[in-house]
Amino acid sequence: MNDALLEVNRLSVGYKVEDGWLSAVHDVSFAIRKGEFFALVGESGCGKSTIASTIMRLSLDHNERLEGEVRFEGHDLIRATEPEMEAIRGSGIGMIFQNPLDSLNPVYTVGWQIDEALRAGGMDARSARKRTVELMEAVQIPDAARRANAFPHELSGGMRQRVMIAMMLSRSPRLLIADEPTTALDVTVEAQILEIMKDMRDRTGASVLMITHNFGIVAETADHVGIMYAGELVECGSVYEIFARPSHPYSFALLNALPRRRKRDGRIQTIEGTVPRILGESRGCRFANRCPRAMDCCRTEAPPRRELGADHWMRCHLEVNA
Amino acid sequence: MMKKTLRALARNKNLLVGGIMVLIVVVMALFAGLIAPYPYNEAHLLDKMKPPCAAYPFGTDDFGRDMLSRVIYGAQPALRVALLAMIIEMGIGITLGLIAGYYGGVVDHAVTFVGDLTWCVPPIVLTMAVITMIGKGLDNVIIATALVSWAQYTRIVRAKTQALRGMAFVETAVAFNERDSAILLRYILPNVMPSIIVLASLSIPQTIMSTTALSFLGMGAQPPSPDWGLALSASFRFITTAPWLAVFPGLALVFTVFAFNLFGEGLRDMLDPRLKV
Amino acid sequence: MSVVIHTQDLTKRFQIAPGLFRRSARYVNAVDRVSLDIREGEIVGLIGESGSGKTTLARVLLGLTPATEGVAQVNGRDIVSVRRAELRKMREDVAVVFQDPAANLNPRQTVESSIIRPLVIRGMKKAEARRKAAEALEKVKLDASYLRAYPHQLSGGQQQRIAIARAMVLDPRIMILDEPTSALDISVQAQVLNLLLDLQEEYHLTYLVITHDINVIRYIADRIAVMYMGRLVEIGAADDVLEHPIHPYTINLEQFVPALDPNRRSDKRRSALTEEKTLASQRPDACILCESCPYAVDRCAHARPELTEYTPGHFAACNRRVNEDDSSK
Amino acid sequence: MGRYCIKKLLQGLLMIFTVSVLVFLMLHMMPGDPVDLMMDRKVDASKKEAMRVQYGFDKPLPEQYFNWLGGILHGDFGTSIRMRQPVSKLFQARIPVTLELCGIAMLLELVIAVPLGLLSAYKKDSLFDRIVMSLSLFFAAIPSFWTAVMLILIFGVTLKWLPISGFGSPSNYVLPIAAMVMGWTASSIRMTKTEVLDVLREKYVLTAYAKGLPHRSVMVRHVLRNALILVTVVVFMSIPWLIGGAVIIENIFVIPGMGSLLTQAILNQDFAVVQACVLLIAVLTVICNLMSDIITAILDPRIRASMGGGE
Repeated sequence: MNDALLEVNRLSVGYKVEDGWLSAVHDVSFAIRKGEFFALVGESGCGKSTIASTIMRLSLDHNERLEGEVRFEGHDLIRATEPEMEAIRGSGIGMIFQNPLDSLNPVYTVGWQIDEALRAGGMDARSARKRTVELMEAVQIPDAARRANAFPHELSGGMRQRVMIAMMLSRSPRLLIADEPTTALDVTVEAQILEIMKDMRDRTGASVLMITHNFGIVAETADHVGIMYAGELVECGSVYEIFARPSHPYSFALLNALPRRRKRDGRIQTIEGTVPRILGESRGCRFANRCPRAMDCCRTEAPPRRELGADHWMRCHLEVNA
Repeated sequence: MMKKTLRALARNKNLLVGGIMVLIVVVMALFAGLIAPYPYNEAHLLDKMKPPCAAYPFGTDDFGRDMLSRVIYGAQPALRVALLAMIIEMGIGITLGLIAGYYGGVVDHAVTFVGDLTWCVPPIVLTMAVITMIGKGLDNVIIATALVSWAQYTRIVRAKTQALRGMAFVETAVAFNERDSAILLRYILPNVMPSIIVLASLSIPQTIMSTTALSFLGMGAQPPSPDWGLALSASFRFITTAPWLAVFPGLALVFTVFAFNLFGEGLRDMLDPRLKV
Repeated sequence: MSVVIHTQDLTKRFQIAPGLFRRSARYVNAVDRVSLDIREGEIVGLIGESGSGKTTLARVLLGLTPATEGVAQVNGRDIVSVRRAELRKMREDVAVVFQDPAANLNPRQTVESSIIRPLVIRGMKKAEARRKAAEALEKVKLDASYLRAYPHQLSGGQQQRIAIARAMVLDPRIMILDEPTSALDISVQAQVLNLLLDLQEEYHLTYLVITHDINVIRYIADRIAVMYMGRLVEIGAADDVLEHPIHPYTINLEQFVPALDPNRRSDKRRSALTEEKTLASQRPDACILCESCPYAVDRCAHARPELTEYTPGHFAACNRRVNEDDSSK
Repeated sequence: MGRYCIKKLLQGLLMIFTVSVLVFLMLHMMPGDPVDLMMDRKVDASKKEAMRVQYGFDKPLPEQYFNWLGGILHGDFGTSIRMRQPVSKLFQARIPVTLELCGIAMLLELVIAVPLGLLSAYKKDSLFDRIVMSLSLFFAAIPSFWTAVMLILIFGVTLKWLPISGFGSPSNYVLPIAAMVMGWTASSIRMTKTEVLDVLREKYVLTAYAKGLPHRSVMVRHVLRNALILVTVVVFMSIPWLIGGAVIIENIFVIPGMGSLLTQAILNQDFAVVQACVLLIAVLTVICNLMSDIITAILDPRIRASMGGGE
């Protein structure tokens, strides 16, 4: 894995809560190659957003516990100092968030906010504005020179998200993290935003880490997919493999719960039960209480990693059938 | 359930300490007759202007009245004012807030305008203006304070009501034929209540401070009431000779205000964690 | 099959810019002359993007907001020329479930008091109402222990089931479901959708399901109505609308929905037919798409297209008959 | 922006107009004859009738109101019956005193409260924060009149460092201003901290970090800049309270300002003075609110958009 841009190794994140340590992410490992579009999918509370903010070291709470390592171009971000992180954020890794209205400062024009990122990279004010307009044009904002002087509330949701992308691309990061970037947007706008992100990946060769709960977005954009459940990465593989051969019982159930058919073709599957809330150390497989194929060992022993093919693996006690 | 409440209480030190302090003030007011060594207006003519000593721990005033007893009895007017003013303010403020927030339109504009009127003169000045019209005295101070301060309840109740009116559970209730009065009382009011409680607990100390100030200026409680503000005002001319007369009623006042402030902060942390400071 | 919801040129107008005088105020039609019939026992999916007026239409049908003009009848009762008593009667046949599970229930009421409240309003005895509440909970596959819980103690899926139970308790004939699963996780969404389908079949209910999610619509709807900027642009049997869309907007919309299959990924560059528009740009005498539509003809700019039947039961409001070749993607 | 200012100005004028009507009606809403209320002793009927004509009480109310208002607009606030002087003359001497007091107090409050509130929010849960928060909670509980009494007791009576009453030399200012500022500064510190903490939780602060800004730029350009909007509101909102505080403080320290004038007038039922004082203070408060609204609008483009009307 020499061409890995980002390597997450045995990452665990715990939060201090009233009654102990809440295990938000547990023993997660994956890697993102240069130029790859990697999607991390899962239902709410599975820890996918925690991974994103941990990579950026953007947690503002001081009640968290980090274990493992996150290597970005060889540097371990978990052990990086704040000034080191400042050097990596923006120019090494950029990040866009779910709600583009909250994510932009309401009192500055959008152009100013992109300028600011450029100036932080050492550009002077005049060339920064020129570059800002170019960037805004690159994300297909019509009439960019004029829109640069608009305040965030004067733009539509889709335009705001484009501004966010332009801002985060301004210093040509090698990795762009997108945390549910289109959840608040309409489908047509969503498609356009995704198109812009793919286009940007093709042009700049940057990698993308997409955090989402929407399998439509995964199918549309991702090269590689990781499926998370209750803080653990349960299956990981190429997008074609995952959709064609979902092997972990959770992935399998989840993909069959998608409303892909019509009602006259029969009911879609459901997953009964609820996600456990895990405090402290957990033993066994976290999906065991809902798994239709659970065995005794699932409740006591951590599931081993099973290789399912090139670049496709899962964490499960089930034997791999050929 | 009980255990959980206790644990929450143990974590929320403001609420616990503030609560105990408030309780002390309430006990002082309710059982003043049992706790105080003397009746508050019993004059010991031979013991005028005694500094604090064993017989009179807080000293005596120019009539020879025991200051400790007067300070304890002083909790009564303070709490009475705070409570009555609060009840009147809430009655006016919540009713208008619910109506303005729920119905909107002209009613809303009118209520908001009248509310804004009460903000455009400093509360103490406005209270004084009202007192000019209705006369001096503690009861009039209560009425004047309430007439001046109801708008803070209206403001918060109105805003919350507006937000709740559009919530799915309220709309659903309208869709299954719930009547307006039931919507306001069963759906909206209970959800506004936490904010009202927090506001009340934070406005009680303000009321106590401003009413004692009015008594201090001679517009509120009249002699021989044991009111702390009045006591401070009466003792002011003896400040060089008998400073204890000014110290103890003031301390009692500060203790009470501090108690309610602390308690209110604690309540706010518990009911509205977002505002935690 | 009898028609249970009937609207004819139903319009809801809102004021957007306050004017000092009535004349200078500006208005938009959030619902713009919508004519729609929903028959007993069918599931109609109403699809549209934000600002399409789909939720406003639902609110008008529920009597939560008065219509400006046009006809709207529910079970034959007129709700536009409102008489309060009439409205109250109409509401007894219609139940509603909104999107946000947490907001659907009064946080200060137990599940039981939430469910029995509609019955108590109708004058049912408390004891009998309680019995019916327990039954309703059974219908949504929750056990009776949840009756004493408060909403915040429940998961999103459970909250939504209870909202459905409360809707079911009055034995309604019609249910209006406004984005009933949009806020739920995939696995929970599946549970709720299946539950809704089971209930519909068992009690022969009529559903109007409002959503922006084509996948959900495809799964549950018998007929699909498409709204855009306040207007109903296409309506027809689900298969017709999905397989052979007629209106350019529908075609465009379906192109943009991500396929749940990486092999059907559309790698070709797609141009947007619709920039994000606000209702303020509405023009009364033109097609709403006239500026961006690739099929636009001269008429489109000065004649508002009316709903026309293309194939039996499949209507669209377009000035130009689109070729079958163009529409099949 | 222009439309927004005009709208706010009109609202303010309507407010002042309503207050003036209410202040005018004060005298007439009281039970009894206004002439009786205005005189300190009983006068005979014919003299009363003469006074009724002299003060215009025989005219219809609206006419009386406009005469009164017209007088005020020309600087004629009526005559103080107790002090037998034109109210405007009393004002001339007293307004500067109160303005001076309040101005210095506000400046001090700003200089102390805003930095302390910011630091407390920034260093949340540190020792510094805990000390500042405990002290401010304590000081917020002390009514200004008792602070004044205690300051007099300590610095005036016991230590004899400072004069306890009168007005004129700079040393006369120290105690009154200290008494005025303490309680309000304490509350303002807490309010400032709450506002800054709110901003720190905003998503755009994360964005600012994510685009690679150094910590200091994030704090100055995104946190401070946005907290400033809310702090402005806090500061302007405290002006009416400072004026209210001045009323009490002026009485204790025997300072010849508006506050002591008002108190005396109320205790003596000197209506012309009460009316003029209340009206003047109301106008001042409305102006403060107006300025606060305009400054917030300058600082926050969202307000300009939402209140300006139109798209």
